[in-house]
Amino acid sequence: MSRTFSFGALARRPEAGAALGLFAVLIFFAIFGGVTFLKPSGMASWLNVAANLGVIAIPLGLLMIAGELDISVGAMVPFGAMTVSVISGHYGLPIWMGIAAALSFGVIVGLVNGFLVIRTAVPSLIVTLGTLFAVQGIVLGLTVLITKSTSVALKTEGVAKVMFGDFVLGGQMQVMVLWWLGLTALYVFFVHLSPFGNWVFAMGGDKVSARNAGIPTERLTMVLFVLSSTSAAFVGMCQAILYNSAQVAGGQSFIFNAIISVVVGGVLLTGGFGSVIGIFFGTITFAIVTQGIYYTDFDRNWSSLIIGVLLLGAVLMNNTFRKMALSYAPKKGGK
Amino acid sequence: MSRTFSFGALARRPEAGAALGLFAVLIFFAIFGGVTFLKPSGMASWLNVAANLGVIAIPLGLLMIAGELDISVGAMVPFGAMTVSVISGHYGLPIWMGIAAALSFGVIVGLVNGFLVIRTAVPSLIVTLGTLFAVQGIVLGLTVLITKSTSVALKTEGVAKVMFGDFVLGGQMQVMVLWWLGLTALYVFFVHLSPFGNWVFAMGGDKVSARNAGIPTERLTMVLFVLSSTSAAFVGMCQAILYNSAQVAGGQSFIFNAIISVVVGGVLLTGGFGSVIGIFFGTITFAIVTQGIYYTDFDRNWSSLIIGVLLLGAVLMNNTFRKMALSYAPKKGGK
Amino acid sequence: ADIAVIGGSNDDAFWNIIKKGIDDATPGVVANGGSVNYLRLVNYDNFAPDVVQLIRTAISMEVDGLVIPNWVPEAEDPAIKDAIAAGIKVILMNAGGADKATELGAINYVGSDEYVAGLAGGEYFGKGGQKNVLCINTLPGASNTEARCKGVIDGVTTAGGMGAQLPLPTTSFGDATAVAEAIKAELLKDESIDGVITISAGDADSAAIAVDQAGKSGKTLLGSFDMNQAGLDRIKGGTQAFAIDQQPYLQSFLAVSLLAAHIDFGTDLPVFPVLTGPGIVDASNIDATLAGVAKGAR
Amino acid sequence: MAAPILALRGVNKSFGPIDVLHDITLEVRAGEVLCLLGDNGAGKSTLIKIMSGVHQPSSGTIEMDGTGIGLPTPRAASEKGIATVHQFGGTFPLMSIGRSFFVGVEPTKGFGPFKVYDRQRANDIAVKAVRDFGITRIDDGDRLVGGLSGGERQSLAIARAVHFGARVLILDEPTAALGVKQATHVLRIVNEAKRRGLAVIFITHQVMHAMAVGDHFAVLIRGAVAADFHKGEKTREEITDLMAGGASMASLEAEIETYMNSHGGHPPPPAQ
Amino acid sequence: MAAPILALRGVNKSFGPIDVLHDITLEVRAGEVLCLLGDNGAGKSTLIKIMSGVHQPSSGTIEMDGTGIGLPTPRAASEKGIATVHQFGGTFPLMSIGRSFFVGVEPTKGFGPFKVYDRQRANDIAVKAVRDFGITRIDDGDRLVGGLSGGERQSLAIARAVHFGARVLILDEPTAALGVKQATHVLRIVNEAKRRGLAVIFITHQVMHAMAVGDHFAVLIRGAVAADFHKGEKTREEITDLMAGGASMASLEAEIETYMNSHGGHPPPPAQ
Ligand SMILES: Nc1ncnc2c1ncn2[C@@H]1O[C@H](COP(=O)(O)OP(=O)(O)OP(=O)(O)O)[C@@H](O)[C@H]1O
Ligand SMILES: Nc1ncnc2c1ncn2[C@@H]1O[C@H](COP(=O)(O)OP(=O)(O)OP(=O)(O)O)[C@@H](O)[C@H]1O
Ligand SMILES: [Mg+2]
Ligand SMILES: [Mg+2]
Repeated sequence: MSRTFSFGALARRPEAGAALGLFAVLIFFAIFGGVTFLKPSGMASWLNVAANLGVIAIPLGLLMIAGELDISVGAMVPFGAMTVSVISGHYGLPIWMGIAAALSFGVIVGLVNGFLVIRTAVPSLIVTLGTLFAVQGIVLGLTVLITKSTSVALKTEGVAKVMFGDFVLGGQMQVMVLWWLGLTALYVFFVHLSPFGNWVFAMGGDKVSARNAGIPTERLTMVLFVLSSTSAAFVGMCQAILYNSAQVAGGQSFIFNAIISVVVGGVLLTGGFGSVIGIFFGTITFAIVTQGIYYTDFDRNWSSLIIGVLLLGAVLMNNTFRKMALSYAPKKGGK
Repeated sequence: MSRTFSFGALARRPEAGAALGLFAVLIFFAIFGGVTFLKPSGMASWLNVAANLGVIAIPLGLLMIAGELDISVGAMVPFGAMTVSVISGHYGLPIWMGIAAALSFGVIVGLVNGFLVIRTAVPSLIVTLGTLFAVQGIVLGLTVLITKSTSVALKTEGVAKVMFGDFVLGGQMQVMVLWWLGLTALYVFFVHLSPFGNWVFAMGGDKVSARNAGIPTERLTMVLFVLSSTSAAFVGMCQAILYNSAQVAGGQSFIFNAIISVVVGGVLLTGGFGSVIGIFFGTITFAIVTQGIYYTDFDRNWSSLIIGVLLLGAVLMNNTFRKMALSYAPKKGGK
Repeated sequence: ADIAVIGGSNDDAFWNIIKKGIDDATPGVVANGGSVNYLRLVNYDNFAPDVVQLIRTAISMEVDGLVIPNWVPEAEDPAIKDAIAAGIKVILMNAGGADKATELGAINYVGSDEYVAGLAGGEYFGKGGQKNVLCINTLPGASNTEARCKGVIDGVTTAGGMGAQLPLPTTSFGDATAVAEAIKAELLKDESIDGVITISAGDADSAAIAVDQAGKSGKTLLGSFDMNQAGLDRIKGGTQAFAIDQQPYLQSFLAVSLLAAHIDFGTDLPVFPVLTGPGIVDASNIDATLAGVAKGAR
Repeated sequence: MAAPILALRGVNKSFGPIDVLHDITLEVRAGEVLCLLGDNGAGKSTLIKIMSGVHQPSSGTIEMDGTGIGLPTPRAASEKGIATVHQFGGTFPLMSIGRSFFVGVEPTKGFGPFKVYDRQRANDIAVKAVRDFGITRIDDGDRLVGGLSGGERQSLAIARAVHFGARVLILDEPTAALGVKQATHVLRIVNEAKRRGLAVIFITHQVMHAMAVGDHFAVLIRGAVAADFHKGEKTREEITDLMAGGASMASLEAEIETYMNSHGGHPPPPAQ
Repeated sequence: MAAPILALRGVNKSFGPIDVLHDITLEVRAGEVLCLLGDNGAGKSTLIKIMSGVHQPSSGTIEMDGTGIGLPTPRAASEKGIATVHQFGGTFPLMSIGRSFFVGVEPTKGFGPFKVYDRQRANDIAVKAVRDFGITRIDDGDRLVGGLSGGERQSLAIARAVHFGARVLILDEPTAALGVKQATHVLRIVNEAKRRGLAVIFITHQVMHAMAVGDHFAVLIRGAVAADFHKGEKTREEITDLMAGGASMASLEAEIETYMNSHGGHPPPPAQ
C-alpha cells in the first residue's frame, strides 16, 4: 500500500492475467463489434450475462481456491427457479415464502454436499456430480407430480419484483447487476481483507496443515458449499421472477461457463491461488466473448470454437503469470 | 493365481465394489423389470448401450487411473460421425476414406490434448474443456459451411456396414458389442498382464517418481489421450454408419455417463487405482440402470434421481473397499 | 393390446402434454386387458442413436403396438421396419408424415410436421407484413429444431420477406439471460428485424424480455413454437403475437386410442393422415386455449 | 519445585483396532527441553498430536499447570499457548510469507465488523521473525512461500511456532531435512526458547542433536514410555540403543567396522 | 588403478537464469562410497539428477569407464546400471509391493506379443529383497505399499535400487526420516553394496553417517566443489564446518554450551 509502484508486484497478482485478457477482448470486440457494442445498451447486454454468471462464479471460485469443486450448481439454478414458481406461481402463496424456500433449498443442498465431502474422502467432483443428477431428478419429478407440467408461470409484483427481477438504470440493466457488484464487493472484503479469506487460501494450499494451524476446515468447507449452491438457487429464483416463468430443463451450461470464468480469472484448479477480482474480470471476459460475437459479422456457427480458443489462451497466459509470481524476487541486484 | 481362495484378497480388488453393485442392480431389475428384461432381446437393449459407452469409458478410465481427465470425448463422438458422413455421404467418397479420416481426426485431437497437457502444467480438465468447445465449434462451423445443413445422411453397404454398423446375433445386438468385448479383452491384457499397465498405475500414483523410475510418462500421456479421443471418434463413426446419418449436436452426455461408469467401476479420481474389469462392470451397471427403468413401472421422471443416488452409493461402497485394500494384512493372527 | 409410445425428453414441456394424452387414453386400453408404456429420451444429446435404442427396447418388450415419432428417418426406418416385421403395429406420431407411413407400412400418421408447422409460422409473419424474421435456435444441430427454423424461413420467404436462423452455442443453453441478451444484441445490431420466433416456449420468455429491452415492443412481433402459461399470458396481454401449437394432446390421445382399437377390434379410420396441427394460438382464440391449459391438455 | 506446565496422565490412543499409545505419563516443565526419542512408528508424532489438539486421547487426561484440560481442536491448543511444528507440511506454497506466517491468527486493524487483515504488520512481523532466525535473504513479506528453499520454509514454520508459542513449543523432527548450518540454527532457537522459560518438546532421530539440547529424555518403544531420564543419567551409547527401539546395538561406527571386517570388505582405495 | 566407473567433467547446470552447478568435476570408483555433502540448496540433488538421467547438464560431459556417454532419460541411466533413490517419493501408495518394486522394469514371462507380467516372480523377488533388508514383517508381495510405514516404504525404495543397481548406486538423503535402527540398516546396506564392488554415492546431512561409511568425500558449496578428500584426511570438525557451507563453526555441542553460558541460560531443574 505504502510502497512505490512496481511492475513486478503488479504482474504477480492473480488477476494480472485476467485483466490483460479482458483488455484484449474488449479491444477486439470494440474493433469488430462496432459502436453499438460499447453503447450503454450494448454494455448492458454483456453485463447482464456476466452478472448472472458472476453471482455463481465467485463462490464457485472460492470453492476452487479451497481445493473443491461444485458441479451441482447446474441443477440448483432450475431448482431455485422452480421452487419459487411452484410456491408463489402454482400455489399462489406470497412471493416471500417462495424466495425463502428457494434459498433454504440452496442451503440444504449445500449442507448435503459439504457433509458428504467431509465425511467420505470422495473428491467433490464426484460427490457433486451425484447431487447434480439427484437434484435434477427431484426437480423434474416433483414439478411434474405437483403441476403436471415442466414449465410453471410466475407473476410477481411490488418490492420483490423490483428487488430481484427488474430492470434498472434506464431500463437496460438487470437488477442482478447491482446484486453482483454488491456481492463482489462483499466477497472482496471477506476474501482479501478479512482474516476469513486467508483461511480459504490456506485450506486450498494444504488442508491438513490448515487444520493443524487451527483453521476450522470442516466448517469452512460447509460454508463454501452452502454459499455456492445458495447463490445458484438465488440466480435461478431471480431469473424466474424476471422472466415470469421457470423451466425444469437448463442451467447445466452454468457449470462449464462458471468454471471457465473462474479459470480465466486466474484461479488455480488445484487450489490455493486466485482472487475475487480475477474471477470478476474472468466473468466479464467470458460474457463479452459469448455476447460480443452477436455484434460482429462473424458467422455465429463459429462461436464455440472462439470460446474454446479463448479458454486455452487465457489458461496459458495465467500459467505464465503464475510462474512469474513464484520466481519473483524483490531486488533486481539481489542474489 | 496359485494361491488358495481368500475372501480378503478378493475384496481388496478394485472391481470388488463394482461387481457387487452390478449384482445388486441386476437383482433389483430382475425383480421389478420382469422377465423380458432378462430375455435375449431385453439384454441386447442394455448391452448395446453399454457397448457404445464402454468403448469410450475404458480408455477414459485409463486416463483417470493415470491421473488425467478427458472432457473432449463429448465433442469427438459427433466429430467422428460427421467426418464419415460428410466424406462418404455428402461427397460420396469411398467409406474407407471416411473411416480413415474420422479415426485420424481422433488421433490428431488426442495429440493436441496430450501435447497441451504435457507442455503446460494446466490440469487436463481445463485443457480438454477448451478442446471440447473448440471441436464443437469446428464441427458445427465446417458442417454448415460444407453441407449447408446440420444433419447429413450416409448410406453404407458391404463389409464396412457389417463391420461397423449392423446388427448381429439374431438381429438384436449391435456389432459394437463385439468390438466392445474384443477391446475390453485387449485392454485387460495390456493393463493387467503386460508391463504397460504397470506404467499407467505408476504414473497415476506419482508422476515424478514414475518418470524417475524410467517410465516414458510423456509418451504414455500422449498415447492415452490419443486412445480416448480416437475411441470416441470410433463410436461416433459407427453410430453414423449404423443409423445412416449424423447430427452436429450431441455426444455431450457421453462425458458424464462415461465418468460415472468409470467411477462406479472403482477407479480413483485422483489416479493410481482401478481396473479394466471394474470399468466394464461399471458400464454395464450404468446401462442397466438407465435402460432397466423402461422395463419397470416407475415414473420415468425419477430416473435422474435414481442415477444420482446410484452414483453416490457406488462411490461410498468403493471407498469402503479401498480402505479395506489399504489396511489389508495377510495373516489373521499377524501383528 | 400392449402399446409402447416413444417420446421426447422428460423435461420437455411438449412431451408432458403428450403424456397427458397418453394417460387419458390408457384407461380404455387397460379396460381391454392391455397396457401402455411411455418410453422417453433422457436428453437430446445423442439424438438418433437414443431414439433407435428406444425402438429396439420396445421391440424387445414384445409389445403389440408402437407409437413413434419419425424424427430421423435415415436412422429410424430400419428399426421401424424391424418392428413391423416382428408383427408390431405401428402408428407414426408427431413427425414423419403420410408418405412415410405408407412407405414403412405403418397404419396411420397422427400429427403435424415440424417443417409444416414452421411454414405456418412463417406465413403468419408474412401475413402480418413482417419482412425480416429471426428464428432463435437454442439447440442448433438437432434435426427437429433445424426443421422448425427452416420452415419459418421458407414461409417468410414465400410471403416476400426474408428470414435467418440464429444458432446459439451450448454455453447459453438453459441460461435465460444469455438467450435474452443474444436476441437483444441481434435486434440492436440489425434494426430491420421485425419478427422473432423461438423454437421452444421457454426461450420465448427470454425473447419477450429481449424485444422489450431492445425498445422494439410493438415493432417486432414475437412468436414461439409450443406454448406455456407465461407465453399464453403474453398473448392475452398483447406482448406476444402467436404460438404454434401442434395440439400434442390430440396426437397421443388419438394415436394410442386408434392403435389399441385397431389391434383389439380391427377398426380402421378412413382418415389418412390424421392432422392435429399446426394450430395457431393468438389473440383470437386465446381464451379457449387457456381453459385447456388449466387442465394440462394444452 | 513448580508444577509441570503440561502433563499427560495415563494417556492411551487407538485408531480403530490399532493401539498406538499405551498408558503414557509424561511431564514437561518451564525452561526445560524434553527430547522425545524412539524408532519409526513408535508413536512420537501421535503423542504430540494429542498435545496439540489434533487427535483426542482414547483415555487418560491432559493437565496444564496441574489442572485437567481438554484440547478439542488445534485452535484450543494454540490459545493455551501450545505451538507445534508438525513433521510434514505447515507452509502454503502459493501464499505470501506474511499470510502464511499468520494463518489462523491473522492480525487485524479497524474495529467491529470492519476489522481487516493488517497486511503491513503481518509482513513486518513475519520478516523480522524469519530474519531473527538467521535467514537474512528474506526481506519482503509479500514473496510467495513456494519460491523459498526447503530449509527456508522449515525455518519459517519454526519461526512461526516460536513466535506464537507462548508457553510450550513442540517440534516434530524439525532438523530432519536441514543442513548442518540450518540444524544448528534450530538448536540455537531451542536453547533460546528454553532461556525465555518455555517448555520445549523436541523430537529427533539424531542422537547428537538430542544430546546437544535435551535436559530430559523420554523414549517411546511401541507406544509405551520405555525410559524417562535426565541429562547425564545415561551415556550416549545407552541412549542410541534406546532410540533404536531397545535393540542392543554397539556404537554405530563400531558395528559397521565389525561388519566390514567379518565380510572381508574391500578397504577404500588409496588416494590418487 | 582402474578408471572411475562414473565421472563428471566440467559439468554446469542452470535452470533458466539460475545457475545451480558450476564446473563440477567428480569421480566415483568401484567399491568406493562417495559422500556428497553440503548445505541445503547447495545443488546435491541436482547433481545426482544429472547422473541419473533426470536432468541434462547445460555443459560438460559424463564419462563411464573412461568414455563419454549421454544419459538422456532415467531409463538410459538404469540400463547402464545406475540406480537412484531420489530424495522424495519413489513409491506408489496404491500399488502392490511387487509391482512397485519392478516399476519400469517389469519381469515378463511368455514370448513375442504375449509377454505377460510375471506377478508371482515379481512378488517373490520383491519380498525377498525387502526381507533381506531386515523388514521381516513383509511376506506378501500383493500388499499395497500405502499400508506400509514410512520407514518400510523408504526401505522398499532402497532395496529396489540395490537390486537394480548393477554398477552405481545413488542414495539421496536415504536416512533423513529414518530411526536409528533403520538408518543403521541403510548404512549396512551401503557397506554391503561397496563390498560387492558397486560404486555408491551417498548424500547426507549427518556427519556421523557420512563418517561411518564414506571413503571419499566431496563438499558442494553454492554449486561448486569446495573440497574433495579421502577418509582420514580431515577431522570430523573440519568436515562439519565444510558441510555447513564453509562457515567456520566450533563443534556443535561446544557452540551451544557457550551460547547458553553467555546468556545465563537456566540450568535444567534437578530430577524430582
Ligand atoms: N490416523 C491413523 N490411523 C491409523 N494408524 C495411524 C494413524 N496415524 C498413525 N498411525 C499409526 O500409528 C503408529 C505410530 O505413528 P507415528 O506417526 O506416531 O510414529 P512416529 O513415532 O512419529 O514415527 P516416525 O519417526 O517415522 O515419524 C504407526 O504404526 C502408524 O501407522
Ligand atoms: N527445476 C528447478 N528449477 C529451478 N531451480 C531449481 C530446480 N531444481 C532445483 N533448483 C534450485 O537449485 C538449487 C539446488 O537445489 P538442490 O535440490 O540440488 O539442493 P540440495 O543440495 O539437494 O539441497 P537439500 O539438502 O535441501 O536437498 C536450489 O536453489 C533450488 O531452488
Ligand atoms: Mg513422526
Ligand atoms: Mg536435495
